[in-house]
Amino acid sequence: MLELEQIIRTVMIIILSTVALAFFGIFFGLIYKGIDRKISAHMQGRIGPPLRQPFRDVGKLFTKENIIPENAVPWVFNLAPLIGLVGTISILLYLPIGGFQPLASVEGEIIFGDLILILYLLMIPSLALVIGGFASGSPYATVGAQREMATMIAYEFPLAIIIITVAWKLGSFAAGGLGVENAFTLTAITANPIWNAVGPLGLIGLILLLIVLIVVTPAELSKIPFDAPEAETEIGGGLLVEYSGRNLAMFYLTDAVKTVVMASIIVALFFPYNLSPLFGLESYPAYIIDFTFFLIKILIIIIFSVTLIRVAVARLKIDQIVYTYWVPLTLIALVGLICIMWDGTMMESYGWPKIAELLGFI
Amino acid sequence: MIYNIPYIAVAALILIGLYAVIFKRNLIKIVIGITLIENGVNLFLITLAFREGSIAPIYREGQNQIMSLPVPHALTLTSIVIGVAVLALMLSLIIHLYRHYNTLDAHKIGREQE
Amino acid sequence: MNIIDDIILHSPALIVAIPLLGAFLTPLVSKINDKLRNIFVIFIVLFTSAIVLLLANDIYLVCGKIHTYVFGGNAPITEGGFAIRILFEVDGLNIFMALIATILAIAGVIYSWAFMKENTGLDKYYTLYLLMIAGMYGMILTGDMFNFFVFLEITSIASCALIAFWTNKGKAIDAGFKYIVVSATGALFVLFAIAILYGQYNALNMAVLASKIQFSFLDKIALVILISGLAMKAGIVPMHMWLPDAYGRAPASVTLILVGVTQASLYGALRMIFTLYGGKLTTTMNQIGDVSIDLNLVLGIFIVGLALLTIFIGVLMALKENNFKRMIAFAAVAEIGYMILAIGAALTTVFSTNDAGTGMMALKGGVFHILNDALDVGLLFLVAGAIYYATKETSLNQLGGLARNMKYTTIFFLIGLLAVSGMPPMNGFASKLIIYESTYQVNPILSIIAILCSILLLAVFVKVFHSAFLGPKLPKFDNVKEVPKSMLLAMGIIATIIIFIGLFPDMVVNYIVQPAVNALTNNSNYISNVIGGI
Amino acid sequence: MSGMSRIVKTITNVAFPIVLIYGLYVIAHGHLTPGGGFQGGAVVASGLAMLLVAYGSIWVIGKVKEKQLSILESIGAIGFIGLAFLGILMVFIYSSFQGNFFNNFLINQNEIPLFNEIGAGLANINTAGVIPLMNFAVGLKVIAGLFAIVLVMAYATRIKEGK
Repeated sequence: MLELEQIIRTVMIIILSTVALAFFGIFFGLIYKGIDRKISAHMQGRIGPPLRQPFRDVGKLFTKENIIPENAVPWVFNLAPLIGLVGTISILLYLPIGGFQPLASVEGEIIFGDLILILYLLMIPSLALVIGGFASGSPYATVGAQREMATMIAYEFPLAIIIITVAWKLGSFAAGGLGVENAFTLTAITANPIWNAVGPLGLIGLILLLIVLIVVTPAELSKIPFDAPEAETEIGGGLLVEYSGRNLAMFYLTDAVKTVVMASIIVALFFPYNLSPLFGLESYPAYIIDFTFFLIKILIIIIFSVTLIRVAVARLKIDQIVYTYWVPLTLIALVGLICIMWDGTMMESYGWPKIAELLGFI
Repeated sequence: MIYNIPYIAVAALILIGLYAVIFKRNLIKIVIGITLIENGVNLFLITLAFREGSIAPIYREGQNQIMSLPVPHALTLTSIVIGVAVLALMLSLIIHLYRHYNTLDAHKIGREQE
Repeated sequence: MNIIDDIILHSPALIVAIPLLGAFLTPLVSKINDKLRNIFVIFIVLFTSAIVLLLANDIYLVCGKIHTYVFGGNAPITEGGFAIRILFEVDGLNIFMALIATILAIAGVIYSWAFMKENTGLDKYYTLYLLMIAGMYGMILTGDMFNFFVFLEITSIASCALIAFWTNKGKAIDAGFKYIVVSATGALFVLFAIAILYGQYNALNMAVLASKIQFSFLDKIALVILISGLAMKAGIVPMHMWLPDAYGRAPASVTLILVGVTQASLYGALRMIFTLYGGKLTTTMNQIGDVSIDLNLVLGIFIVGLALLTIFIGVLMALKENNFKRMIAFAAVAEIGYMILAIGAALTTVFSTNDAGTGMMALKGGVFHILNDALDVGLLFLVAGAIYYATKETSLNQLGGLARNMKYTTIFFLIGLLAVSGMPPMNGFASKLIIYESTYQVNPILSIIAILCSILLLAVFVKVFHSAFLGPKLPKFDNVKEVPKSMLLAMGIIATIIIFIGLFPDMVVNYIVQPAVNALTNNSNYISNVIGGI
Repeated sequence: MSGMSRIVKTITNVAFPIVLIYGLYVIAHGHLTPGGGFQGGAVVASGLAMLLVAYGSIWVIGKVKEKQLSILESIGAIGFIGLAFLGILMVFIYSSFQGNFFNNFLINQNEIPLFNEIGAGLANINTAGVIPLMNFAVGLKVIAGLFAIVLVMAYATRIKEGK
C-alpha cells in the first residue's frame, strides 16, 4: 500500500506543480506585458496604463459573450485557443526555471526537456492561431493565418540553425566539442554553459547566434515589426479578427505565457548562470535568490528583444519578413555556425585556447 | 575470348534495353526494351550454368557425365514465367491506354486536365 | 506438441501461404455471395495477423532469437553442404517489418469494404489485394535472394494491376504503366545482381552468401545494381517519378498497401547493405594512389546525398501540388528521404570503432521512422480516400468546408497532419527527434535541413487542412455525409496506434525497434543461425 | 476477330491435338525432363491461342467463358498451395510425421501403397512424390491463365474494331 501512496503523492506533486507553473507563467506573463506597455509608453512620451491593466483586460474578456461567426467551423474555432494555451503552458514543464530543474525531467534518465521538442512545442501555439484563423472563415483571418504560416516557416530556419549549433558544440566529440551526453536536453545545456566551450572565433559565432535569436523572438511572439499576421491597421487584427470573449482571452494569455517561455529559452541557452554559487548559498535562500535573478534576466531579455525593437521599428510587409529571415538572418546564423565549426578546428589543430580558460573561469 | 561473347551479348542486351526504356517514346518500344533487359539477364543466368562439355541436366541421361548446373536453369524458367506475366500486364495496359488516348506516344498520355 | 506450438513452428510459411491460398479461394467464394467474400477476406487477413503476432511474441520473448524455416525439408543445408533449399529467416528486423505490414493489411482490408463497394470486379480486386499482401509478407520474411526477387515481382504485378484498377480513368492506367515499367526494370536489376552474386559464390541464401562474400570488384558492382534496383522500387529521387502517379491514382486502400510495399523494398536495401555486405563493409578500404578511402563512408555519404535530394524534392513538389493525393504522395517521398538520411548517416559511423553510438542511434531513428512513416502516410491516404468517397473530388481547389460534415475524418486528418510533419505528441516526432539528434553528429547541416523540411511539410498540410476542411460552406457539399463506419474504423485503428506510439515511444523503441537494429548490425548471428551446423 | 480461311482452320484441326498432347506430355514428365507445369501449360495455351486465331474470338467465346477459365485457374493454384499445405497437415494423419511447408510427403512413404509399389526405377513416372501432382496443378493454372489473357486481349481488340 505504501507504493500506491507514493504514486498518489508523486502524481499530486506533479499536478500541483503543473498548476503552480501555469499560474507562474500566466501571472508573470501578464506582469511583463504590463511592464512592456509601461516602458514603451514612456519611450513614446506617454504615461501608459498601470501595471495591472493586462489582468483587467483578461478579466473583462472572460465576462464577455463568446461569439461564433456564421462562416466558422464551430468545434475547430473553439478548440484552437484551448490548444494554444495548453501547448504553451506545457512548454514551461520542460524549462528550467531559476534554480529548479525542468518538471518533466525524470531522475537518472533525462530524455525530456529536449530543445527540439521545445522547438516543436513552440509551433503549437502558432499552429493553433493559424488553424483558429482559418476556421473563422473570415477573409481577414485567412490572410492573417497565411501570413502567420509564412512567418513561422521563415523564422524556423535560423532558429533551427541556432539550436543545432549549440547542441552540436556541446555534444559532438569532434572539433573541440565537449562530448556532453544528451546534448539536446536543457538540463545538459544549463549545466555546461556554452560560453565555456568556445575560443575567440567561437565567441564571435555565439554572439552572432545570440543576435539572431533575439531577432527571432519578436516574430515568434508576433510583435512589431513582425506582426504582419495580426496587423490591426491593415487587416483589422488578422487572425484574431473574429475572436471575442473567452476565446480571445485565452489567446491573450497564450501570448503572455509565450513571452515568458521565449525569454526563458534564451536564458537557458545563453545565460544559464545563477547567483547562488557566487554567494555560497544553499537550500531556500538559494532558490529565492536564483528565482529573482531569473526573473530579472527574463525582464532584461524582454525589454531588449520585444520592447525596444517594437517601439523603434515600423511593421514590415510579409515578403520583407520572409526575406529578412531567409536571407540576412539565415546568413548571419550560418556564419555563426561556420565560425563555431572553425573554432573547433583551430582548437584542435593550432591549440587555440578557450576564452573561459584565458579568463580563468574553468 | 570465345567464352566471353555471351557476357558481351548480355551487356549489349541490357544496355540496348535500358536505352529503349529511357529514350523511346513509343510505349510498345518501352515494353520491348524491358523484354530486352529481361532476356539479357536470362542469358546471363544461362551462361552461368554452362560448363564446358556438359549435357543438359536430365537425370536419366546424365548420371555419369558432367551436367550443366540445373539451378540457374530453374531460376531462368521462373524469371521467364514472371516475364510473361509482366509482359501480358504491360500489353493489356497499353491496349487500355490506346483506347483512352488513341496514341502510343508517352508524351501525349496522361496529360489531360481533370 | 499442441496446436499453437505447431503454428508458431510453421508460422513463416503460413504467413505467406494463407493469404496466397485466400487469394485463390476468393474468386470461388465470391461466386456464392459478395458479403461472404468480404468477410472471408477480412478473416484471412486477421488470421494471418494473429499468426504474425504469435511469431512476434515468440521472437521478442528471447533476445536475439531467429526463427528459421526450411521449405520442403528439415535441415537448412543438405548433406553436401549445399544450401539449395528455400529458407525463411525471421529475425528482429523481419518481424518488425511484418508487424508494419500487418497493421496496413488489416486497415486496408477493413477500409476496402465500404470504399470499394460501388465498384465492379471486386473478386479480382480482392484476389489481387491478397496476392499483394502475400507478396509483401514474402519479401519481408524470406531469407533467399531469388525468392526475394520472386516476391518482389509478385507484389509488383499485383500492385500494378490494382493501381490501374479504375480503368475508366486514363491517368490511372498511365500510372499503372509507369509503375510496372519502373518496377520491372528495378526487379530485373535486382535479378542481375543476384545472378552476379550467384555466379561468384554459388549460393542464393542470404546467410550463406553473407558468410562467403569477399567484397571483390564484382561484388561492388552487384551492390550498386542492387541498391539502384531497390531504390527504384522504394521511390528514392531520382527514381521517384512513378510514385506520385501511382500513389495518387490508385484507390486509397491500394495506396495503403503500396506504402507497405515501398517500405518492404527499403527493407530489402537495408538487408542487402547491412546483412549481406555488412561484415565486409566494416573493414573495407580502397587504395587510390596514396590515399585509402573508407568505402563504408563513401556509401554512407552517397546515400545521405540522395536522402537530402529526396527530402528537398519531395517537399518542394508537395508545396506546389494541387491534387490532394499526389501531394500526400510527394510528402511520402520526403518521408522516405528521412529514413535513408538516417540510414546513410548510420552507415558513415556505425561500423567505426570509436563512434558507433551515433550510428546505432541514427539507425534506430531510421528503422523507427519506417514504422511511423507507414502509419502516418497511410492514414493521410485513407483520409484522402474518404474525402474522395464522400465528394468524388481530389483537387484542392474544388474542396472546402468539409469539417462541418465530416467531423471524424477531420480529426483523423489532423492527427495524420501532426504526425507526418513530426509534431509532438505524435509518433512522427519521436522518430524524427532521434534522426535529428543523431545526424547532427555527422554534420549539423543535415539536422538543420531535416528540421526545416519537416516544418515546410507542416505548412503544406496546414494549407491542405485549410482548403479542404475549413473555410466557408460550399453549397455543392451540403449533402456530404460522414463516411461509412468501416472506413472510420480503419482510420481509427491507425490513428490509435499513431497516438499510442507518440505517447510511449520509449516502449516501442525498446521492445520493437531495438531488436530490429540489433539484427541489422549483428549479421554474424544471422549467418550462424543457418550455417552454424556445419 | 472473325475466323480465318478454311486452310488455316484445317491445319489447325490437324495440329491442335498434337500440340495438346505434346503439352500434356511436357507437364506429365516435368520432374524427369526439362519442362514442367509452366512450359507444358504454355505449349497447351499456345495451341489454344492457335485455335483462337484460326476460328476467331467470337467462336471461342461461345465455347469458353472467361469466368470458367478463372475458376479453373483458381483450382490450379489452390491445388498447388494445397499440396504444399499437405506437407504440414500430414502431421494429423501420421503422428510420427515431421513435415514442413512444401514437404514432399509422398516420397519414401511406406504408408501409402500407391506410391510405394510402382516407381522403383530411376526415372519412372511416380518417383518424385508430389512434384508431378504440383506440375499438374501448375499446368492447369498456366493453361487457364494464359488462355484467359489471350482471350481477353483478343476480345478487347474486337471491341476496338467495332468502335
